[in-house]
Amino acid sequence: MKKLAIGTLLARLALIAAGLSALVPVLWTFLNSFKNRVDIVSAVPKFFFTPTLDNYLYVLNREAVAAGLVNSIVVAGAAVIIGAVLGLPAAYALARYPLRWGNDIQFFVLSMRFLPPVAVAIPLMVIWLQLELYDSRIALIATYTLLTLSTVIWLAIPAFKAVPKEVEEAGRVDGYGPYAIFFRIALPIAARSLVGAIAFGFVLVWNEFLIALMLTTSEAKTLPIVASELSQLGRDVPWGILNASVILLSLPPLLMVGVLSGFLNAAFKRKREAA
Amino acid sequence: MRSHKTRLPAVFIGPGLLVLAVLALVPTVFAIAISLQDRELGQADTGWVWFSNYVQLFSDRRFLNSVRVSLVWEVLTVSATMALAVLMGTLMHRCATPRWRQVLSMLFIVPVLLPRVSAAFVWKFAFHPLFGLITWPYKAITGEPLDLFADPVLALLTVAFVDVWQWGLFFAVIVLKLLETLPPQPFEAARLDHAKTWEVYAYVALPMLKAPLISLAFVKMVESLRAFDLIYVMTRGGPGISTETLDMYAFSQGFIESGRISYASSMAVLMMVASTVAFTYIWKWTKPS
Amino acid sequence: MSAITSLSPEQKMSAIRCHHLIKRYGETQVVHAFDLDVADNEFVVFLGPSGCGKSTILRMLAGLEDISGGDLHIGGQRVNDLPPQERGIAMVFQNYALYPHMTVRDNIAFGLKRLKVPKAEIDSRIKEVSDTLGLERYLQRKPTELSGGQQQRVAIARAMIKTPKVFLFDEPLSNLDAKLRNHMRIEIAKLHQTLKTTTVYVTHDQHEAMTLADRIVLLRDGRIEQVGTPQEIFERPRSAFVAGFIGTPPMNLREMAVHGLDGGQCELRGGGGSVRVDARRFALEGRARATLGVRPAHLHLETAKSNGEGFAGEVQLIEYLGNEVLVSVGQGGEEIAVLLPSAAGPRLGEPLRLVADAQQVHLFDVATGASLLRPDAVLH
Amino acid sequence: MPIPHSHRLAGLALALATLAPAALAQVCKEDVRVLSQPREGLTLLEKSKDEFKRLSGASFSVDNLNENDRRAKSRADASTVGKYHVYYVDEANVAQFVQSKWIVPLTPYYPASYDYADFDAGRQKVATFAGQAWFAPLTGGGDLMVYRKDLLEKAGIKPPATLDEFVAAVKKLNDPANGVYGVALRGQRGSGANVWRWMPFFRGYGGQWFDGDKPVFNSPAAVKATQTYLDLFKYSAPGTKTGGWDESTGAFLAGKVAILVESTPLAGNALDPKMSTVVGKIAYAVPPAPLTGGGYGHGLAIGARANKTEEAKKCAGLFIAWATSKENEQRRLAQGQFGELNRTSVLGSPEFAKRYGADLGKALADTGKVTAVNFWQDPAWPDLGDRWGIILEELITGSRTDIQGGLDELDAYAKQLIARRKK
Repeated sequence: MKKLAIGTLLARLALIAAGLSALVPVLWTFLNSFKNRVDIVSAVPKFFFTPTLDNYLYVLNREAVAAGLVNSIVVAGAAVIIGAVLGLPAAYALARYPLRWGNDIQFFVLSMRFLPPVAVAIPLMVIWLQLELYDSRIALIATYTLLTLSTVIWLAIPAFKAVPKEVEEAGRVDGYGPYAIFFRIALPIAARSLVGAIAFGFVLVWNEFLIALMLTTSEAKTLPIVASELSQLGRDVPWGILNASVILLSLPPLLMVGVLSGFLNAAFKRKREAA
Repeated sequence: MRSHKTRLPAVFIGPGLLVLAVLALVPTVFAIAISLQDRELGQADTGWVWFSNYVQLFSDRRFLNSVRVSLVWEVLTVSATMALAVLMGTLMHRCATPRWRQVLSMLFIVPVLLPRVSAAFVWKFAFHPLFGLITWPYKAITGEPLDLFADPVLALLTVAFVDVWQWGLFFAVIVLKLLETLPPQPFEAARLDHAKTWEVYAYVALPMLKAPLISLAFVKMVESLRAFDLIYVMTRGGPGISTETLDMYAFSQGFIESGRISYASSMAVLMMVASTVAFTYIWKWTKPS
Repeated sequence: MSAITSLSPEQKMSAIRCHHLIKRYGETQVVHAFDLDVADNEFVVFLGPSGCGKSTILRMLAGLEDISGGDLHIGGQRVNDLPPQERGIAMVFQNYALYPHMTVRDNIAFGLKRLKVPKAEIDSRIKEVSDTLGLERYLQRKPTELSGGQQQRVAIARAMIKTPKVFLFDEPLSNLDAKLRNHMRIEIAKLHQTLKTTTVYVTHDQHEAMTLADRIVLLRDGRIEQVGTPQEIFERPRSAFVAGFIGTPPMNLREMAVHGLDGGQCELRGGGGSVRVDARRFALEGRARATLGVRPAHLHLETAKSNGEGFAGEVQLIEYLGNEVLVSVGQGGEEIAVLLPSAAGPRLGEPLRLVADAQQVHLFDVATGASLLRPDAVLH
Repeated sequence: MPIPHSHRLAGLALALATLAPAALAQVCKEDVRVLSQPREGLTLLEKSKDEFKRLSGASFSVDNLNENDRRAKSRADASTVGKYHVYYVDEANVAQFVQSKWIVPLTPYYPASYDYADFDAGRQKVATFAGQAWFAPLTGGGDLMVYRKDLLEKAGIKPPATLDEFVAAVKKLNDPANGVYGVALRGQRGSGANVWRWMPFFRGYGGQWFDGDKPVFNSPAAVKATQTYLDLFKYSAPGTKTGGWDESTGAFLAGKVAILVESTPLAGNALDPKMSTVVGKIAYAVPPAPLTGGGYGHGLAIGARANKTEEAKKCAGLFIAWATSKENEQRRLAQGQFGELNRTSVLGSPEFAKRYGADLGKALADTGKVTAVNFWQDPAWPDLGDRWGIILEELITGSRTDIQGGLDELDAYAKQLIARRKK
């Protein structure tokens, strides 16, 4: 009994350590974002200091950051909306209607994820240059639609499959056509999971780096690019500012922790009930 | 199952599939075409050189190195992620109360949601030889700064650590949820058979989860292809070329060092072919149905 | 069936006629030339083991499944190609199939809204229906906040409110616990008495079928095995399959050799037992073997006058049922079940001799399972 | 892009409000977009945005990237869409930018009143290619040997005048136990990083890059230079193996390095108490013989693609002139931004002498004599230099040891470069 208790204790310590590892670096960055440079560049890490909002004020007033923020919101928002508008109906049809090529289409959608981003970005760069759309939000939105669309379809299929078929049949008996059933029954019932799927798509695009790096130079730069540019400043690295912009960049995805953790719970609860 | 032929599937799938196909196939065709030319950024004149880029690749030391680094990276991150996920997931399942599971699950999702750029920066700063939180104890004890990024092997391990930190903890949550879907009876039966706790997991629980765990590993294999962000921010492929993966080298050739986008594209095409073939094969193999 | 003559022409419009209905999935045929007439006001139950095609046929009636062949008429109109809403049917699903994102009121009103029924009328009909089913208090709740029985009532309300020509029930009670199931079954029966709407009801539970049905359609592997009133099905099973499927505890079936005796009698022998039957009741001409069917209730302990016939064996198992015990009596690997009064108090291992009530035995063809009972034979 | 637009409106409003310099205020129609690397002088400029707005009618915004990224990004931008009006170019890529027609000659658009001739002659030389001036310098210079007087005296060592003496001094002064390292070098990859510090050895030992189109750098001089450089790295401060200018000078300014050869701005930084902990303990001299000084110059040039009209080019020219004007250099001097002073009128001013003393002036004058163009003056130089930078980084961090093999590889790469160009 005693041995078991020690084992449990060690296991709990390991879990707590892992939990802290998830949190502490982020918190540390958060703390640093309120520090003056002297407090960051110190030989011994400082936990107590006089906080300052200067870093945030600087970052938010900086045109590049503000422009990056606007670009990120517009680009990620538009790509997610297009992905959802095109992807949710497609996912529904794939989930509900037995199609001859259904499995192949699903695999094709999944295989979008196999494409290395470099392999997509290089030709797209040439294409957008020829269309004179290089370094524009439109080009980035179109490119990101590839990501959001495939992600939304892939994650929404199981969500639609989880809607009881009989409920839709009840809708048919109640006199509704296939489109009305999608909009008035399947969509609202699956809404909660679908929000999770869409949120995943958003996080994916918001965090995307390589494609944005290759398809923008100035006007359409997204926030990750701006942040990475700040982080690569060799000379007199503006650490405080950098920490602040990293926090700013990470905030929207982190706000979705709740949504996504709910999505996971729902996804596995389904499985449990099905089992 | 539908008594009345509806055009809904075509109407619903058509546009999305068309957009996907255009967005995926056009660049693919272009990528192949570009790789057969000798395009360089800023040079208007291009001609067809057919397979000369590909031939050149195989005598390019950096290309061969980057293939090796990419393979090492795949194996390292996938296996370490799965090991961490199974370990942490099992520990949570065995030793944590439901409330703690909830809290830890929330915490463990945080790293994967962080933009990779942020994660890379956060850890790069934590590992900074002079101001880092992690390297500080070493510095305080030995008096020497610890520069992990100056050592070829340590640099790769450090970047891989960040990747495993992001995905391993996230997968641990999924492993936990999977364990929670298992019926309790086999656990109870094994315990009645006097199996030790770890034996229950090793011989009963995890084998029951074989299929979803393989799927998880598959997802990680696909995601490990996206090492670029971490490496770009943390090491730029250095020191030397010891952390230069394929995508990093392709990007370098296309954008950082020279503007040889055709050469870069030939690498990208090889990478695309290799990953598509490999993943299609693995996918069909793991999903026999 | 003669009863329908007294109904008004409008009500007569709700008869169902299935002519050679066929269902195919690709190469496999799951329903084979299904023929059935359901009269107006009739309560018909489709009964059969799972996979017999009963739900498929119901869904074909509803318009949820394509009809691969044959004709389906509802109310005199051929409806093969009509969508569900134009067939004048309403359906209650096994797992209720309530719209989880709507309140109970909206669930019930959803179909009427589609029909653009004026709001005032919707409200009055909801009131009426919810009064009938005792749902007034729950109208503003979501289905997930209701118990299983309440959800089932909502599902019935949703069907009722459309005043359909035909009610279709797809195993509506199988998700409920035993007590609630009894209760709801009685409610459905009462509802039918009040509304008199033509009803087709699918179940795998013979008890539901026997208690609810005007007629039972017993299905097996996509074919009709027997159609008849519950009594007909129980007393005159057309096949060994029907005989074995209907009745609890199930009928004993045993293959035996046929030996002709004097005086219009036959003796069946086999497995260390024998029974004498009236040869005139059965079509036994030229048969060497037949399958004997005898219900456990139609066996009794040997008495003085039972001249040597019967089944001997030892008590292998006793199941206590209350007033009665179900006793398995066996010899040489073959067992026969018998219901005995608890008071008889048999003990394990005790040797017994059982005699069948000759008027109650059934004989079936060994190969086809068809009943050998002559149609004119009198039953007791 | 709503932001520049709103600024444009703001600029317009401001111009209307002040009315006075209305004639000049028409020069710029839109904000000037600058791609640069961090320069204190440019950061200081941002405080004077209003002044530029009054002058030109528009504002400006600067995107900063570190040196390697700035080079990569400016080339990527210039060769594709060219969205930046002003590029920060340097001695190493000016040839590439000129030949690719990514920038236009500066002189026609540089208002005469700003007096281009006032810039240091050496820097003008670096900014000139094919007989024309292409950029206005922001920084530049050569190398200085900077050392800790106190440490050398304590050890009884004369300031080394030759490379042999330098190596000996470094070995002797190296004392990690007390937190002092002999030297600080640059290990980080890049034609402007490790290669930059390596080149004085290479050229000092007599190495040459090319003979016409034929690469000749694969020579004993290169091997010897590399060997010496690697040997010295044993005594280099921690963090410099993958570090560049910041790490190397940072270690010196923190008092951890005894002696080093670095670009001239270090001298000024070492005198600045805001940055330096070794003020008053240092001295300067010319780099030990036979090291040559790495002559360099960085500055602002007019982008060809973003400035489609003559007017736009004039606007960019005005910005460059204003940014490198005498007034702004004086502001930098007042802030102690020694490294970013380029005008003779400022370098020779009494304020400069008062602030930095006569020593520094003399050292700068002396080192001017050994300052040389160490790199290969060719558009393909960044490509070749960066390739060598990677190989050198591998040698320094120990992931490869074969110097000759590295040079052979570079030789093969150079031949490819030449072959591609001939095509």
